[in-house]
Amino acid sequence: MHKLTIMVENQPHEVEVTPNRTRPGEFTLFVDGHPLTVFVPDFDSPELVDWMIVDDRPYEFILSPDLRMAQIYSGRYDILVRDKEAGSARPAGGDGRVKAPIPGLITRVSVEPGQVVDVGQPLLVLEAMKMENEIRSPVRGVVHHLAVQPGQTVALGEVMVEIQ
Amino acid sequence: MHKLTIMVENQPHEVEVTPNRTRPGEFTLFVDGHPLTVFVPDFDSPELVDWMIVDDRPYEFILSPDLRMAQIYSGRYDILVRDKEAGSARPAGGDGRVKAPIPGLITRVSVEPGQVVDVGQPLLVLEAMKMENEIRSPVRGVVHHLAVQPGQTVALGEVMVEIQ
Amino acid sequence: MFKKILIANRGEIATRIIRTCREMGIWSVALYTPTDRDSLHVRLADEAHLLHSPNRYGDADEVLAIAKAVGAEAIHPGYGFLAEEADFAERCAAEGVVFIGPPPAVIRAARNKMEAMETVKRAGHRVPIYAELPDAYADEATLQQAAAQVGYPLVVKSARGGRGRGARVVMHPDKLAEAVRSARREAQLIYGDDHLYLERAIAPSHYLSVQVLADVHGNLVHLGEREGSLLRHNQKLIEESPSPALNDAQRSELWAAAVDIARLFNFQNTGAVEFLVDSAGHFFFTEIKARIQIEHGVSEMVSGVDIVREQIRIAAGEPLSRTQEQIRLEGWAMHCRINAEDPWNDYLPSPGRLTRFRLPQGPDVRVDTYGYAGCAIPERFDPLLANLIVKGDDRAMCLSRMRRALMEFRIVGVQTNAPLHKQLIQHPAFVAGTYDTNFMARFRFDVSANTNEETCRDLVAIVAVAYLMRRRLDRPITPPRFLSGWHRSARRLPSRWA
Amino acid sequence: MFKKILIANRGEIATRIIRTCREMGIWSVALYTPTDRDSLHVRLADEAHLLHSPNRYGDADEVLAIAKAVGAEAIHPGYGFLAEEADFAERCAAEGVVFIGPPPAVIRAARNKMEAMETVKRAGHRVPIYAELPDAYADEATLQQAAAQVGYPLVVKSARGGRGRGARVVMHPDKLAEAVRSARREAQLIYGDDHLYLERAIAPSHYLSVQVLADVHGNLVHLGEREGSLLRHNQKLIEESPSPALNDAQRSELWAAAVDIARLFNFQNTGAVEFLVDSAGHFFFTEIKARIQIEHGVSEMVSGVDIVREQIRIAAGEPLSRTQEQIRLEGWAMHCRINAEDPWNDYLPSPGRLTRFRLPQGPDVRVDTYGYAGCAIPERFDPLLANLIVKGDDRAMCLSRMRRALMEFRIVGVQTNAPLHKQLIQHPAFVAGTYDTNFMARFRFDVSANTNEETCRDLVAIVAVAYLMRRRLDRPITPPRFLSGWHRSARRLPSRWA
Repeated sequence: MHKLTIMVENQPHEVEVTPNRTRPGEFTLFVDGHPLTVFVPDFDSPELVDWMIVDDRPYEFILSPDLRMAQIYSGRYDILVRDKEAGSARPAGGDGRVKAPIPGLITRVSVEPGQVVDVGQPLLVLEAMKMENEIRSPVRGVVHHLAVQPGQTVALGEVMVEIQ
Repeated sequence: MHKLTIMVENQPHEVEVTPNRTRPGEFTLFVDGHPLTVFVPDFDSPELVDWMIVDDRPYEFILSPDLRMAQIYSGRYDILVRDKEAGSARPAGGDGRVKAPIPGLITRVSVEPGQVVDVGQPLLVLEAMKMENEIRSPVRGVVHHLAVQPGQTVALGEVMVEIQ
Repeated sequence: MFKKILIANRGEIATRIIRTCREMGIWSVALYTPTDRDSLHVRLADEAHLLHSPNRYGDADEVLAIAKAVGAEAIHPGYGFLAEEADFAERCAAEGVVFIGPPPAVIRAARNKMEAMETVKRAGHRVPIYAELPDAYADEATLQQAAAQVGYPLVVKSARGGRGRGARVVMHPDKLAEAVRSARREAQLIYGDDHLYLERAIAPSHYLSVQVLADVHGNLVHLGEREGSLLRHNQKLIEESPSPALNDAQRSELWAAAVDIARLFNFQNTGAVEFLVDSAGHFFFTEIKARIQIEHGVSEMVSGVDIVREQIRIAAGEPLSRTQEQIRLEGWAMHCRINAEDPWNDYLPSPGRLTRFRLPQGPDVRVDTYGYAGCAIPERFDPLLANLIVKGDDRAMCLSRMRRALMEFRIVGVQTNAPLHKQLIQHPAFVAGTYDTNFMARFRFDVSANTNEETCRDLVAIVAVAYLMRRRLDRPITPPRFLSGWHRSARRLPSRWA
Repeated sequence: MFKKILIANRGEIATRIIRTCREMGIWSVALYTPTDRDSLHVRLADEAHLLHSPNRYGDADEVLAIAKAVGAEAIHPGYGFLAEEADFAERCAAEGVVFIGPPPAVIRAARNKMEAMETVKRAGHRVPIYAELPDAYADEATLQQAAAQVGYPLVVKSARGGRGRGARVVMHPDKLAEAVRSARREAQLIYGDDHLYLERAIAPSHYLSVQVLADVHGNLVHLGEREGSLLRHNQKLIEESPSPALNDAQRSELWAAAVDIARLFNFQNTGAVEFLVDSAGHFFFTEIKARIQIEHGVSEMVSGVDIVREQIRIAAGEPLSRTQEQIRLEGWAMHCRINAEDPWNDYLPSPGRLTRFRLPQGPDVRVDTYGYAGCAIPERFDPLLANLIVKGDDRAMCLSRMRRALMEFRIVGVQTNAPLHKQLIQHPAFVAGTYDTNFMARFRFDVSANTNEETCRDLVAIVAVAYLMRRRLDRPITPPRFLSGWHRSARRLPSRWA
């Protein structure tokens, strides 16, 4: 089970999510205590996911890459996701070292040592295969060490930033 | 310059291609001695390429993955590409060893040692990231050594087949 | 008016019905099976419910249970599945849900083929000569006696069957018994009813349908005729309205007959009165279809009437929105049934994912489809992917518009029969409007490609460049630049924890 | 008839013209600039030529040179660029290429605003009071003298300008000189001509245009009026036909005036006679547009006439295909101009790549656009992405159809003003048809989202699942499963040579 706080137009909503193992793409949630079932029809092709069915109500949506904006037919919404796990305790598999997910060239560094960064905040841009990949912070914390600078190439798995 | 023989509906056509450096996506060709200019509008996004402009004539097309079939408005055509470089002399960078382009699982092997294979002929299927990747022969030759069998996993760069 | 309608169907007809519901301010409830979850009707509906029954959209129990559970006041059955099922219409009435279609008695009368022909014959209209087979298991003598009433050549037909399905043509008495046996087996299989009858075979030159609308207040109108003589495996490929085969006198006669026949059945809601035309130009009533048809868009374009809207209004007890005098049939409309099937490969179904799907646009071009770019097309019994319908001032303009629309319609990911339609509509007999039901028997899809010199050279150039670009792309992973809903111009990857 | 037409334009109007050319069996020659190479008109054309001039589609020399080189017999200028350029039309004639539009003399007469008003006034039609400024550099006394003829409030206008552009409203004599100076600068900048005139300001309640068609044989017809009173920054957002502001008597009067005025100009080809309506309900002729307009589809839908087809026929010397009596104006049509601009962000242009682009379908819905899924939308001066046009039996049906079409139109990758249109067409004054030109001044786009409880909860659930799926996707390379034209269900990778 995963607990999140999601702000919609500055109103907080408490969410608990349990993946449903009986049907792929089906999730059981409690939103502010209300049970909801979400079905993701394109669960097997995540890059196609632009709609979901919530309690038998289909929604086509547009979500910004940083999950700060959501658009559905009834309007455009300011969103903020707070992951209680990621934000408080250390995630199970991590140690705060942000490693290069692909070999490439650092084209931009957006943070400085000592800076406080939020979940989802851009840290740097890693160019690889002619594409700019924005690397964002998966946790809230302080930039403890900055191992790279613009113009530098990094190998796969190389530590670029450490956040504590 | 690159020389190819391309069969269209069993009729051979001789092609010489010179990439044009002045405009990205522009190619100068001679087809059976006739000069033609081909412009690839989506040259920067190769995965989007589904049309080209040949001497100011736009064509939307569908090409089969193995380049054996082409469909344009005027019909569907049987195609065969023979790369004179790849087919005769050894290509500059190669030595006939077909290596795994991704780590994965061999799910099917379509050839046997001693078998003559043509350019583009399927050799085996390598499943990786939930996708089946058909590995085809880049040259015409004889299967000299078959290093893998179905069910076996291979590492990146591991030699799977040798063709001579 | 209803607040909520459940649509007991899938694909393009479900999307078609949802559109009209939405325009009428009615909440639409869609159903879907697991394999249909990509269909546009699921995305467009206000509610979408998963079906669990193996009978899919045809499971009366499940459909009614959902309708009751969600509070739907009416059910639109579309075509096929629960359309033309009198029992289902009756159950709906019993459970207080409005069935959008003719009343059960009308459906029964329409589906009882022999009784229907008898009624129509008695009213003075021409019907084929037929004879009942009171017992499908009758002995040879009884069979031959019935056949003698009809005469050879004859057709063995299912009493419940639609045009053609389950039918057997018999040219000679020797073959009768075997034809009856196999027709019986097939009728039992398809319709669950092995009741048969014999009908004198008429060599048809044309199949014509007249679209009718009738409300509960006794108003009944027609929307002109449709020509549907281009069939492949009993499926109409192209329809047009008006029919190029009729002169004005014949047309008036046909319309009058259709309205008269619909009245004989006390017809309500929408349907089509169907005729065949023999080589002498005589109309024979064959049946009355008690449901909306795939090709209804052709009649909508020439009449300007939204047939689904009328269906819903009629079911809600409202009067027809136009009188016969207010309906002006103008222009010429044509419908091409675009199937996901491969004309180069025996018309085998062509499932896959639509990677590109660009609809033709411009004046008087309409496409009704459940497909969209990114949608998976599963292998299904019915390969109908899209209804392409165009209208022009006259037949020539309509034809040139259809040709243009077919050129412009871009479908990548599955093979369709659009190339077949391109050849059909450019065939001299089709262009002249002189085609008849024998046309398809003589027509051969030309699998050979146009190999004029310039086209071939251009194609060679394209293939050469594509080949070289693929060589350039020869790397393990193709960059995933496009179409991820998550990204816009750049990927944003959260970093990984080691 | 022509065999080959060059289209000296881009975007949706170029695709629109190509479609009609193709239906008429005419070879279409498209032009494109490097940034427009993704536009659908390039893909659809029979030939496509790259423009090198910095003047883009407005470079008379390059356009004519290409037309001559490819053997085009006629040039369709669309709107803007070389449309309404009498010099260009004259050069075409001199070079033996047919200009598809009014003759040069008509274009000149139409563009000379004061002369046009004088002509129309002399024929007894109402025009605004105006006075020439013989010398734009006139001294204060001369200016005030001219202003006194007209009276305050007045508008300083460019003699060559279109409605609104370069105009300055002056409420008081004190402000006249400065207004003239700035209007002159702007007129010079926009039109290359600083000739000005003064016009008595009429508080307009409505802008109406009457579409006319005229052939070279003296036949002239109208296709009814369009209401275009919803403007933002001088750009019409929504148009409809007929106008909800007219009664039958006013409508007849307006049509008769438009036809009479078009005849005064010896009008040929297509154009629009434009009027403003004051608060007392009087029509004032303002100008005659000597070209096809973006919103022509509205008139096409109510009249059933393909205006581009008529344009081409007229240019080829053929007669109009219908007389006034044969033109029946039926139903109610509406046009929403879908711009790639962000209503939440000051309507800034929103360039990007269309990752999803699913057109609305169904009866009487038409979209003309140069976009398609995968197409890059560059940042341009004119953000017009698509013309969405629908028709219904009456205004209520038309409105509900437009609302449905806007809900169904799915555009991802750029932001559009579709949400603005959704709000506009549901505004009580718009629904009632009582809106006027002041409507947009009072209207505010509601940036706040619908926060009813169910919607918010559902949205929270969607975002939560999306967040978790992204976490699942936290891997270096997203699998490139979709949309590569090279692949179907499986990638096929040629092996690499080490």
